[in-house]
Amino acid sequence: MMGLASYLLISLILFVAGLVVMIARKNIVAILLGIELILNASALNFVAYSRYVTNNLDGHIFSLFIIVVAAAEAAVGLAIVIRFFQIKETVHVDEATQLRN
Amino acid sequence: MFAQLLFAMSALLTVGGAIAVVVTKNIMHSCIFLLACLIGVAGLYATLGADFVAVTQIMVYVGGIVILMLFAVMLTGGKDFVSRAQNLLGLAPSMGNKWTFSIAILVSIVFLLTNISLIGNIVRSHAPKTFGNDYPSTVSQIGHLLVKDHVLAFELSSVLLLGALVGAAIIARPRKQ
Amino acid sequence: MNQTVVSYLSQYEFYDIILEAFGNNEGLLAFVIYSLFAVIIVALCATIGGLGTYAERKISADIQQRLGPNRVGPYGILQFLADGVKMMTKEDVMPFTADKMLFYLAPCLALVGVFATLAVLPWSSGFIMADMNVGIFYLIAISSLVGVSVFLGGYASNSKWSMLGGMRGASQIISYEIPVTISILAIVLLAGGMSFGAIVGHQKGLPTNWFIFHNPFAFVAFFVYFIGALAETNRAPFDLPEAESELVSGYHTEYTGMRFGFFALAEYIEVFVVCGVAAALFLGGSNLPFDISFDILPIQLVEVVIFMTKTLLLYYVVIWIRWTFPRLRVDQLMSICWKYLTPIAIVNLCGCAIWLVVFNGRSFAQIVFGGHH
Amino acid sequence: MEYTVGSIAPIFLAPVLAFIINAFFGRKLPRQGDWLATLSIFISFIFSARIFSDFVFGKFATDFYVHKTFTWFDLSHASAVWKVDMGIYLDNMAAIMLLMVSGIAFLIHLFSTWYMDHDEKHGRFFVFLPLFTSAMLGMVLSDNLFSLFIFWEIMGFCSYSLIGIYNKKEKAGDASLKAFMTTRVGDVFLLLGIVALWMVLGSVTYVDIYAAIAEGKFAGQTVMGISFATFTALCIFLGAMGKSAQFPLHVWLPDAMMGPTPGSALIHAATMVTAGVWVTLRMYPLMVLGDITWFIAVIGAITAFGAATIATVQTDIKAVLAYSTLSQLGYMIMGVGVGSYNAAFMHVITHAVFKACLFLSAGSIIHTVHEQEMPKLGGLRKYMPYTHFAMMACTLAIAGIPFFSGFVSKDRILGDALYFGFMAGQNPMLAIVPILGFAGAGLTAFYMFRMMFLTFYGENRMHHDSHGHGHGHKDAHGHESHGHEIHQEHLDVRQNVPLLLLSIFTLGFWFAGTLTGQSFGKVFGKKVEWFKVLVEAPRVEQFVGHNRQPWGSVDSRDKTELPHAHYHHQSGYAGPNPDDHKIHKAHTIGAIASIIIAFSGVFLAFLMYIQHTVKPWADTFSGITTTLQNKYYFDKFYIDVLIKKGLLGLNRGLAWFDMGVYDRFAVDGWAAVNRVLFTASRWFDNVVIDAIGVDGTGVAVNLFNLVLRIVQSGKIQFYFIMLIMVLVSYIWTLKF
Repeated sequence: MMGLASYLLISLILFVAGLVVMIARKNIVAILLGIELILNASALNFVAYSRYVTNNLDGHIFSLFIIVVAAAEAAVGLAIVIRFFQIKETVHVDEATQLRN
Repeated sequence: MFAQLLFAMSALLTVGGAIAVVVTKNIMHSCIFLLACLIGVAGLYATLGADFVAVTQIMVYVGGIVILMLFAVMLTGGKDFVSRAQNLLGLAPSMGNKWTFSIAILVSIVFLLTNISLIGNIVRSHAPKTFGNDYPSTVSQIGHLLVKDHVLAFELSSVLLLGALVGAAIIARPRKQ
Repeated sequence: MNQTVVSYLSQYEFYDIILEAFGNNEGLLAFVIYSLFAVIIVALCATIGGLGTYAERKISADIQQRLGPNRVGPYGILQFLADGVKMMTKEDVMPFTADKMLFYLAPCLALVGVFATLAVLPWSSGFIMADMNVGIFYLIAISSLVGVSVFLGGYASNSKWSMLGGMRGASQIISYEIPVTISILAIVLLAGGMSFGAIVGHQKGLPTNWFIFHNPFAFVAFFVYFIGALAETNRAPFDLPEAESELVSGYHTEYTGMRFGFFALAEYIEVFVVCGVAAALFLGGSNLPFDISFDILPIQLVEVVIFMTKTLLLYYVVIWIRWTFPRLRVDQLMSICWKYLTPIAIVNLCGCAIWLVVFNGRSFAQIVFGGHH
Repeated sequence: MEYTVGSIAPIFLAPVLAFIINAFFGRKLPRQGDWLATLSIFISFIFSARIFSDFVFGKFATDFYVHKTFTWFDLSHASAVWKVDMGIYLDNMAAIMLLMVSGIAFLIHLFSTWYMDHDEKHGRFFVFLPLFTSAMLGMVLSDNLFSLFIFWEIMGFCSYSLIGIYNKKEKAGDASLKAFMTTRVGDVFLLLGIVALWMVLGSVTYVDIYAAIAEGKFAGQTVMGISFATFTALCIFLGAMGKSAQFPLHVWLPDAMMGPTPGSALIHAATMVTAGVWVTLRMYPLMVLGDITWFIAVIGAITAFGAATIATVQTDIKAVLAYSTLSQLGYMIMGVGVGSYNAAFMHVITHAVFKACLFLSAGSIIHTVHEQEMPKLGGLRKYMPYTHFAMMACTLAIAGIPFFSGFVSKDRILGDALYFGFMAGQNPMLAIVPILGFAGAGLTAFYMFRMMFLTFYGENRMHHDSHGHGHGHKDAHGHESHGHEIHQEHLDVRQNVPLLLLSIFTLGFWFAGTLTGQSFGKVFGKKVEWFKVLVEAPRVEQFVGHNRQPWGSVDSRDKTELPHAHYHHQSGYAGPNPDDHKIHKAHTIGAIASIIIAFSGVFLAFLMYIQHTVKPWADTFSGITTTLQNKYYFDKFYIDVLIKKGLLGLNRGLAWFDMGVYDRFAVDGWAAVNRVLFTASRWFDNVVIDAIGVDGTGVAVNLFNLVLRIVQSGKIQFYFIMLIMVLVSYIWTLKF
C-alpha cells in the first residue's frame, strides 16, 4: 500500500484540488487556500522522492523552505487582501481592475 | 502496522480534506477542511520518516497560516458578504458557480491525464526501490544540512521572512483618512 | 531510535510472558499496551482536570477566607463528580444562527489538542508514551490546535461576546507562542536535543543540575516561559478571552452542558500540561534526587510521584496567581508580549548560546563547585 | 631561532593601538595620552631591538630572510588565479631599518612630550604621531608593493595632518596642501608601476618580482614602445621621487617645516622621506634591469647640489635644515644610482640619526628662545650647553668630518660616484654626477657651520635687535617674541636626553667598525665594516622557487642551513667585480678629496661668520642670492607657469576652440545641414509614416486586438488556465 506511487497520487489529488479551487473560486482568500494546497502537494512530492528515490535529506530541506515561503506568501497575500477589502469593500477577484485601461 | 494505519488515516484525511475544500460553499468551512488536509499531509510526512518536517508543518500551518486565514476571512466580512456582492454586481458568486467549476474541472482533467502519464513512467522506473522500514531521526541531520550545505538558502529565507513580516505590517496597517 | 513505553517494558521478563500469551504478535501487544496507557493517562488527566476545578474553588475560598465546597464527600472532594453529572444531564442548547459544524467541532478540537500533548509528557523515565526526537517541538505544535478551537468557538457561536473572546484568544495564543517557544529553544540548546528523555536525562542528580539553575539566562527563561504559558492557557491575569466582567464568558458564552465541560476540562488539563512541561524542562522533571537509579518498576512509580509533585506545586502557583492579580488590558497584554517578553527571550537564547561556548557547556554550579559535565 | 608572527606584529600593532585609543579616548586620558603613544613606540622599539640583535649579532648570512604570508583574499576560480597575499618580509636591511625607525621615533616622541606641552594641539599631535610611525614600520615590514602603497598613503595623510596641524594658520594649511598634492603626483606613478607589475607578473610581492627578474620574465615585454622593465622601474622611481622630494618634486619639503618641529623631525629623519629611498632600494634589481640607474644618479646629484646652494642663503634655522635634508636625500638617491647600494642605505641610517638630532636641537632652541631667524640669534652656546653639544656633533657628522658617521657613509657614496663618473666607462656626460656631489659636500660643510656660527657663536643679538624693527616676527605660538629672557638650560630628561643619546650615535665607529663581530666575510688586509657585510643588494637568483612560510608557522631555520654569502663589492649584482682595484683607487681619491673639501667649507664659514675677514658671499653676489632665496623660482614656476600659464592657458585655448571653432562650424553647420534634412523628413513623416505607417498600423492593431482582447481578459484565473495549458502542452511536446 505504501509506496512512491501512492504518495504521488495523493499529491496529484492535492494539486488538482488546489487547481480547481484556484480556477473556480472568485474569493481571493479561497484562491490563497488553493495555493496552499498546491504548495503542499509539491512539498509532499519532495519528501516522497527523498525517501524513495534519492534517500537523502535534501527533499526535507526543500519542503522546509517551501513551508517558509508559504508562510511568507500567506502573510503578505492576506495583508494585501485586507488592504484590498478596505479600499473596494469586496474580496471578489474580478473586482481588482484598477490597473485596467 | 502502525505505519500502515497512520498512512491510511492520513491519506484519507488529506484527500477528503482536499476534496472538501473544493466542494464546500462556505469559505470558513473551507479553511477548516484545509486544516484537516494539512494535518493529513503532516501525517503523510510522518509515514515517510520526516518527523521534523511533519511537526514543522503542523506548527506553521495550524499555529500560523490557518489562523491567519481565519482572521482574514473574518476581517473581510466572512461568508455573509460574499452573497451580497454577487447579488449587487451580477458577477459570478464568490465561491464559484456551474460555469467556473466546469471550466476548472475540464482543465484539471487535462492536467490529471498529463501527470498520470508522467507518474506512470516514474513509478515504473523507481518501483523496486525501498529503503527498509526504519525511521532514523532526521533532526540533527537537518540541522547540519541547514547550517552547512544550505546555509545561504537558510539565511535568505530569514531575510525573506523579515521582509514578509515588515511588508505585511506596512500593507495592512490602518491608515488615516 | 524513539523510545516508547513499549520498548521500555520489553526489557522486563514479564513482557515476554505476556507476548507469548498474545501468540508472539508484537504489533497487537504494542497496540494493547498503548491503548491501555492512553486510557489510563486520559482518565488520570480527566480526573486531574476535574480535581482542578475543585482545587480552584477550594484554594480561592482559602485565599478569600471562605469555606468553599464542603457538602459532597469528605471536604467536598466529590464536588467535581456532582458537577460532571450535572453537566452531562443538562440540555444541549445551540444558538439558532450558529454555524452548526464549527459549533460542534470547536470543543472537540480543544480536547484533541490537549490530549495529543499527553503523548509526549514525561511522567517518568520509562512511562512516557512516545519519547519522540521532536518531542517538545511536537508539543508546542499540536497544542496550537487549542488556539484554533478558541477562535472557532468564538466564531461559530455567532454572538458578539463570543466573537470578541475568540479573536482575543487567538491573537493572544499566537503572540505568546513566540516567547514561550524561544524560551524552550534555550533549554533545547542546553540539552542538545528536543526529546523529553534527553532533556530530563540532562538534569540528573542534585537540584543544582536543574536547567533553571544552569545559568542566569535559563533562570530568566523559566519566568518568561511561565508567564507566556499562563497567557497561552488563558489563565489570569491573562484571561481576557473569557473575561466575565467584559465579555460575559468569552468564547464559550453560548456553550452549555458537556460542550462547555469540554472547554473547561481542556483548559485545566492544559494548565497541568504546561506546568508539567515547566517541571520537566526547568525543574528536573521526574529525576530522583542524588541520581539513584534502580531500574525496577516501582522506582518508576516513585518518579511519577516526584513529577506529579513538582507539577502540582506549579499548578498551585497558577491558581494562586489567578486569585491574587488583577486582569490586564488588551494593549498591556500585547505590549508585554512584544515589547518585553519576546526581546528578553531572544536575549536569553543568545545568552545561553554564548554561555555554552564560553564555559564549554558547564553549568553555573559546575563552575562554582567544580565537577565535570 | 624562532620567529612567529607574535614576535613581529607588535612592532606595527602597538602604535596602531595607541593611535586608536588616542583618537577616540585621548581627551579623557591624563596628559591627552602622550605617554601612551610614547610607551607604544617603546614597545615596538623593544621588539625591533630583539629582531635587530637576532639578525645582526646572530651573524646571519646576508641572504637570510623571514617571509611569512597569508592570503588576504582569494578570488581564484578554476585556472584563473586572482589571489592577493599579504605578509611580512624581514631581512638584515629591514631589521636595521626597524631599529632605526622605532628608536628615533621613540626619542622624538619623548622630546615631543616636552615640546608640545601646554600646546593647544597637544592631543591631536599625539594621535597622528604614532600612526605615522606605525605606517613607516608597517611599510618596512611589508612584503609586497601593494601593502607598501597602503602604508605609503597613510604616511602621506599623516604628514598632511602634521604639517597642517596648526590649522588656523593659513600658511600651515597651504603647506600641508602643497605637500599632499605634490606627493600625489609621485603616488600616481607609483600606483601605475604597481598595477603594471601586477598585470604582467600577477603578483607584487618582492620575492616574486626578484624571481621574475632572475627568470627573465621581463624580457621582450614592452609598454608604449619602451621596455616593460624600464617603464615599471621609472614609474616606481617617480613615486619615490615624490616621497623623497627629489628635484622636480622637491618643493613640498621645505614648506613642511610649518608643522611642529618634532613632527618635522619625524618627517625629515626617520619616516616619510626615507620611504622613497626604501622603495628604490627594495626595487634596486628592477632599476638595474630597467637601466635607469644613470637617471637616478643624475636626479640625486642635481637635488644634492641644488638644495645645498639654496641652503647657504636661508636665514630660518629650520629652512636650513630642511634644505640640508633635501640635499642629503639627493646623496642617498645618487648613491643608489651609482650602484652604491650599501652606502646609500647606510646614509639613510646615519642621516636619520643626525638629522633627527638636528631638528630636535632646533626645536629645543625655538621652544626656549621663541625665535627661529638666525640673524636674530647668536651666542646661545653659554645658555644652552647641552643643545650646543648635540647640535655640534651632528653638524660635524653632516659636514663629513672624519670620525663622524656622515663621513663614513657620504664618503663611500662619493667614492662610488667618482668611479661611476670617471672610471666605469660610462657616458662622459655622467661626470657631472661626482662633480655636483663633491661641490654639494663642500657647500654642506659651509652652510651647516654657517648655521652653527650664527646660532651659537658671536654675541647675542636678541636684546638690542628686537625693538628696532617694526615687522614684529611672530613665533609658532602666536605671541610676540620680544622681551624674552633667555633662561639657562638645565638637564631635562625629555628635552636634552634624546638629543644627547642621538648625538652619541653620530660617531663614525658605530657604523664603520667591526662592531658586531662580523668576521666570516673578512678578507685579510681589507677593512671590513659590519654594515657592508650585512647589507647587500638582493641577489635575485636565490629567490627562484622560494618557499613562503605560512602566517602561523614557527620559523626554526638554523642559520647554518644557508650558504654564507661572500662579501663582494657592489657593482650591480653580477658577481665579483673585476675592476676592484679601480674602485679602491676611486675610494682613496674620494676620501682625500672629500676631507679637503669639507674642511675648506668649514674654514670658509669660519672666516665669514666668526672672523668676519671675508665678507659673506651672500652680500657680494646679490643676484645669485636673490635667485637662491627664491629657491630657483621653482614655486613661482609651478604656480605662474605650470598652473597659471599652462593650465589656465590650456583652458583658455580649449574655450576658444569650443566657442570659435566647434560652435561656429560644427554646431551651426550641423544645424544648417539638419534644416535641409528636416524639410525632407517632414514630407517623409507626413506621407509615409503618418498615412501609411501610423494609420495603417492602427488598423492592423485594431484587427489584431480583436483576437488579443479575448486572451487579455484581465481575469487572473483565465491567465492561470493559460499557464496550466502551456505547461501541459510543454510536457506533451517533450514526451513525444
